[in-house]
Amino acid sequence: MNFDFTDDQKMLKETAASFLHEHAPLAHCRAILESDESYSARLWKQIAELGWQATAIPEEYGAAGFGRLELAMLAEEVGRALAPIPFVSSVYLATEALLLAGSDAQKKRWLPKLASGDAIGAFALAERPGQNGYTGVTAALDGGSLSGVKVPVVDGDIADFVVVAAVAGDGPTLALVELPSPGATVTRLESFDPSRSMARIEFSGVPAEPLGAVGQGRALAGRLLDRAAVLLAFEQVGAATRALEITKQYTLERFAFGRPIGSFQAVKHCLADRWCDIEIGRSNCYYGAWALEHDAPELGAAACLSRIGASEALDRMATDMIQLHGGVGFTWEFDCHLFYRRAKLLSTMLGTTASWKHKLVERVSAVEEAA
Amino acid sequence: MNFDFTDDQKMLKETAASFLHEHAPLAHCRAILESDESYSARLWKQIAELGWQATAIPEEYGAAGFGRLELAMLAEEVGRALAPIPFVSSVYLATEALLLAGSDAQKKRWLPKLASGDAIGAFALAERPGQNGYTGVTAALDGGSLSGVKVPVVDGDIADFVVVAAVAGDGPTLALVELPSPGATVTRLESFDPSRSMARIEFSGVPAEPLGAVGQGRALAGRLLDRAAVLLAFEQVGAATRALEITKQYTLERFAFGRPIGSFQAVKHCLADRWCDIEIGRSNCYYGAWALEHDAPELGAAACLSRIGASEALDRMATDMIQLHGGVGFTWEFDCHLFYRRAKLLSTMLGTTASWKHKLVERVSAVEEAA
Amino acid sequence: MDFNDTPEEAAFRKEVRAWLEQNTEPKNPDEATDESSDSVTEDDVKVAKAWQKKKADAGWACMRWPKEFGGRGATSIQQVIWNQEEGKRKTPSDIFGITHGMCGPTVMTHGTDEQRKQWIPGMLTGENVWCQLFSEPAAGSDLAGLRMTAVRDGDDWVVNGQKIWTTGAQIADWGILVVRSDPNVPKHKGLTYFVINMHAPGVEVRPIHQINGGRAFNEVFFTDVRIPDAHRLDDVGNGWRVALTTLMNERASIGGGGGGAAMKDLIELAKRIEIDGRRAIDDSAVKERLADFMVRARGLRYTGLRSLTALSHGKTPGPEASMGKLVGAVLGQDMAEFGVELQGMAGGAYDPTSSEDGGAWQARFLGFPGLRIAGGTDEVLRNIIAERVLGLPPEIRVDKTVPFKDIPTGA
Amino acid sequence: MDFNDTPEEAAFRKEVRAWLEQNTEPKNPDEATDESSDSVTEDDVKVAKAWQKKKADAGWACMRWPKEFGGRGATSIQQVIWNQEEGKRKTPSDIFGITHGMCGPTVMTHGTDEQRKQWIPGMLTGENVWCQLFSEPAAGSDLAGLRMTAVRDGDDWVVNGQKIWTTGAQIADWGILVVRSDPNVPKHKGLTYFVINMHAPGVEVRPIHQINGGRAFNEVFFTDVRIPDAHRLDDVGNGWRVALTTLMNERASIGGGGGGAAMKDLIELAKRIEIDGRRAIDDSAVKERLADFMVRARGLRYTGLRSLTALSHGKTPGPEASMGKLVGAVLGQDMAEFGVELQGMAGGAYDPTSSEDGGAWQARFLGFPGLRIAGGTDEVLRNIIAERVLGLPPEIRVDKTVPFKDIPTGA
Repeated sequence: MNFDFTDDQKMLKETAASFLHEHAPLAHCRAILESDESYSARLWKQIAELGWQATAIPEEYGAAGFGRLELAMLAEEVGRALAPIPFVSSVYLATEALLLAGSDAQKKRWLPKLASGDAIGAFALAERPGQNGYTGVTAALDGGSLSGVKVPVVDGDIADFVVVAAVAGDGPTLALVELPSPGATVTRLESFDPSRSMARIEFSGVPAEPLGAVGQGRALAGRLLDRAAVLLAFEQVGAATRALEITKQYTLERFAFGRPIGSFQAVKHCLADRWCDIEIGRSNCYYGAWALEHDAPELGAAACLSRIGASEALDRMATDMIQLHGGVGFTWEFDCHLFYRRAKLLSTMLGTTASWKHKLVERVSAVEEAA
Repeated sequence: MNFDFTDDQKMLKETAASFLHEHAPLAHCRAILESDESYSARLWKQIAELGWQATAIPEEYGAAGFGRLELAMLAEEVGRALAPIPFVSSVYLATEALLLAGSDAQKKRWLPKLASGDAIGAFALAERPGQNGYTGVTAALDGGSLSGVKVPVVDGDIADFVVVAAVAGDGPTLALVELPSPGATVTRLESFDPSRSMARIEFSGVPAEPLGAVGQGRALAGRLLDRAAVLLAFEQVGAATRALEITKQYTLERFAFGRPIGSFQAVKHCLADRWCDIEIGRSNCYYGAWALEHDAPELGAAACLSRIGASEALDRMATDMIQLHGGVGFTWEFDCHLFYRRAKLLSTMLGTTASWKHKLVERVSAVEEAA
Repeated sequence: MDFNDTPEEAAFRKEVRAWLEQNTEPKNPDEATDESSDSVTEDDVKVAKAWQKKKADAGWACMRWPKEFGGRGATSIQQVIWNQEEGKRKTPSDIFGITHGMCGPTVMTHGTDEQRKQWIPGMLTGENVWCQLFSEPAAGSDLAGLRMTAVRDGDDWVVNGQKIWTTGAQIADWGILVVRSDPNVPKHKGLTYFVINMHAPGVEVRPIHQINGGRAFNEVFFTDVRIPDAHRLDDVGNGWRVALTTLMNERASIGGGGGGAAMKDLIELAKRIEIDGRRAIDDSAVKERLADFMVRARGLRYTGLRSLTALSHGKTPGPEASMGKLVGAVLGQDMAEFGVELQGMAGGAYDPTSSEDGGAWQARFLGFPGLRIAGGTDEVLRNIIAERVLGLPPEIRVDKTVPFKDIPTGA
Repeated sequence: MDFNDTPEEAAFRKEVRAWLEQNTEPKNPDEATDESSDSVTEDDVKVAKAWQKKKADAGWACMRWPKEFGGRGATSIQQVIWNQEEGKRKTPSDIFGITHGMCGPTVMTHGTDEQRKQWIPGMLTGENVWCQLFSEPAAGSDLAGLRMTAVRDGDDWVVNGQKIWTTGAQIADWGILVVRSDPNVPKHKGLTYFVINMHAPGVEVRPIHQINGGRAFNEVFFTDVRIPDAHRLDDVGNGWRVALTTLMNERASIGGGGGGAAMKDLIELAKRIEIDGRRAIDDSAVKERLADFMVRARGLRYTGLRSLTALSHGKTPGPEASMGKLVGAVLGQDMAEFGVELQGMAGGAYDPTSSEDGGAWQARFLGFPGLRIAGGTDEVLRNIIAERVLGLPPEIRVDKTVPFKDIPTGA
């Protein structure tokens, strides 16, 4: 029994933590949020130098050749820092899509650039509010040409290429599109969390090639979302843990009625519940990481468990963070809203918690593998 | 604006409260629960003398000719007392069924006896676990003869007649069946709340006549359940209020760490939330009572609102009642389990809270009458 | 039990309607209610003051106030009828809520005759807008822990310190102010209550930037501001008692939030959004969430009607206001969050061009956390309900009997 | 990160399995787990004692105990491996949980050499069953508020009073007991800890009738029961410190509840039940409830695996046990309630002939309220997590420094 990360993996995590502590304090997230910048190009470059984007990319593409467990450790720290970078889009989604389904040529073309941080990739699925998966996709891939509108595409305004969920003659098919491209119109959208950008992309006969087998787009997108969900869940757990720490500290320092507010049961019990949520989420994430690393048949269920546990832990923690800070928690100057915004962006961007709950039961009930 | 009961109605309620305080303390509920008796025949007779069963029956059938508002006031007190009597089955269901759909002959035959408490009626819908409405009914009414199995039928073991949800050649049809009858086999079942009895009834070609129009059974049952739901909701609010009072008193008297446990925020906030639930439930019940009394088009939605609000208020209060009593709350000798049992019996017997939530949204969304 | 006016109420409503129809336009029912409570412009203030003057001239201003103060000694239900009818008309934004709801009653109850004469008429006619200066950075839920000081200097008091969360400070002419005049006695005993001229030298108002971008509240800084002793309300050291008078009215006036208009919008949204090719509203989990919201929203509405009935019968409503605020604010946040979630993967966008209802759900989701705090946090309200409604014992207090300066502050 | 044994663990597991396969039958996997924890019969006791003797003779009993006390100085992970393997076999019901989990370690830590020699061997070989006599009617969550008295009389102590919630008192030969030996000092200082012979005159055991019909707990009454001073553990007045040793082990041993077997049953139920002609499990609201349960149940299971890993690495697990108990008991009650509700209008029946799974969901729904209280209420566990894990300050205490007899009791 070894249901834990190795000492090396933990060391990597600690190194990442110190780096981000120094180079990406919450003030950095805030700076991007308050600026017109879509992301922190400086931080993106710095972590590229550390090889973070390359973590799960095989050595043959000039990368580190670590695995998903190492990536999960980094994800947790990226989450803790609310790092204003396209890590989810480029690393968990675009890179994984290429690893999962890319042709040799596609891999050779993009993986080295992704590994070095010179290219940013994104994943474009949704076309209208309400979507949580492939159903509803109408973007058409026809003879190497893509038409349709994708909205919102997280990090779409800064992406060098996009993996697009489309429909070809033979059925759902993922398409790879380079940006900028003639016929592709990218419009930046307001984001609920302006430290993470998003765009509307209109494709009008844009050159595109299939990524993975034609007709297999739905299945591939499903697998891709599962993989990204596990890694993103570590980000969420990281962010929730940080929010809990900040809130706890505040309740120790804030006095009312002659005592720290952290001595009132209403506050204590709330934080105890949030701690339980986070630990439940974290433990499910460990299972997700195990399934991801081993590409185990349990990954389908494990991804759901990680995603649901982590999304709920962070959504609740971010909400209670404001509440337990009282009035100042509602001010722009305090960091609570950074967490509140990020929480909702993350818990919706790969599909809502409810949609993952549906998936979980459908999958578990299908394999009769229940408790 | 007069969104309240009249002074006369409140007076009736107070009189009922004193009567039940004297004649139906919780010990009486417990006595029936611990005995082999299905209900308190003594209490049933006493309230018949006071005319309670006759409250909403018109004067022409020898009854009081009050209305549903008076009945709602009594229901709240019956709920407070956890009275071990078939009030729901006989008064809200069987009597209302006759008033709603009975022929002159049926009314003349049964209403006077119902009014005097000499007859007990019941309503039989479910045939198997999972049912919350007419769907799934297979009991067949064919040429004056009924066949099928109904389980569970609350108060079915003590009923003099049963209104049975059945299917005739022309569609869903309610049937009126007298008990005992040749071919009707009544078997008492264990109840989750043994102070309220239930039975399995097997009908094998039992003489039966339609109640209301043939083919209209589903619509009639729906209207009947709505009417009963409002009245039962008052019972639930009454029981929840009593449970809150008892629990509050306990937390004032029980000391731990040198102070009453009711001074701890965990306890105070829990009880404050339950009080809010109950008041939300009560206010929705008022609306239900108004709609019921005026047979308003809003009754469909109002019944759902009353039912949901009251069921949730009592279910939660009964659960927290045990929790806040601590260890003794889990002992047979304390009254907490009387509330816990009754709560679950009541919140399932007309269909679960979830099923009423579905109905509410379907109805509101159908009439575009939303907020 | 019915929803109709009594004959007297109906007659009064008719009279109100007639006047309003002559003096206002009807409101467009489809117009979205602005729940972001953003700051008002100078023009808004002018228009609002003119409308108040017009009402005062016609005898409709502050109707419940006694006739001697310019009111008409109306009943509570009459005031409610006025509000209902005025609410149906297009009228300027209300900037006098605090002036009339809190400041007026406090001056009337605790002021001298002279003070009443000085200030009440200007409130009534809309000449002056007032604000309430109570909360401080270190005194929120624990209001009596406030630290801003007042020191006697001849016929004046000199006040120094800071207030926060002051609605309308930037447009106010006068303010009601509680300060610590004696730190050597227990906290509730060392407070004194003043009326302060917001245009006095040394008063500086800075808007607070909220997480939802709004600036409805202010910080107010006081540097050696002089207040004549004649502007003190009630005795020195009696400030807490006066403040309670003010607070009694506050929570009632902040009220519900949540329900109403948003419920209708949410149902519409659930009809419009498709989940896997089906309308969201046909999904049973969506139904259960919507039903839960409806039960709470309607429960609050009918609780309000029960209060109205009590008013109509001349009774004082009970502690429902605390429940309305507690349940309503949480409900509003829950509904907003659900409105965001219904949008699925697009929930994280907050763009007028791509988000449903122009981003209104995201806006509400950013706004409601504030409503769960302003005017009493959830936790304070649960304490109030537990103690005042249910009669449970207060918290153990370590700060009630020691001199204020000795109370632990963590600093 | 993998779920496999290390080579050493695998070797040990093989050894364990070999012995168990020789000495026991495999368990029928479909056999329902009895969660009602009802009382055991005299025959059960005999069989359980014989099984314990057999294990002891083969060197498998109390493996983690030091060799000097008859154990084998095994690691924690070895004990877990034993438990896992034993759990797969058909074995007598475990009546020694408290004996070995709490009483043994306490005697070992605080007993004299003589006391250890007197009591430890009988625990190990199954000759004696022990029980724990701590809680009192007026001392539950506030255990240190206990009132049962001990008065010195020559070489004996005379104890009087009542204990409650004593599991297994009716079958116990010995008990560990905390009593108040001095009411004139603060509550935590006036306690003394004894070992008591449950067959001594004056000890009377009465089963407690639970709301679910079970009788797993007892009240124990003591009337002038004499305990030799030689049976005192540790110093007079040092009882609280000894009790803490015992308690440290209790919460871990009560553990999760909730998840596991019931989850599988609930999914099966949702597949079997039809809602409006469709399988319940195809209803999205049902899915969301089930998924919520799964996330909690699995989260607890994987938290357990993380603890096991820590054990396997020779570390002491953290405060996960409190979380397991808190989350697990609430989860169990939620799942039970949902199992009842899935049955719709039939939920209120509790009859083996008509209820799903023979009424098991109703039975669980009646049983879990007890699990949310026994071994620390939800509220106590949240305090423990807040204080010991998060480092938040303890409650303000009014009872820590005054003499016990002066603490308010409400009586």
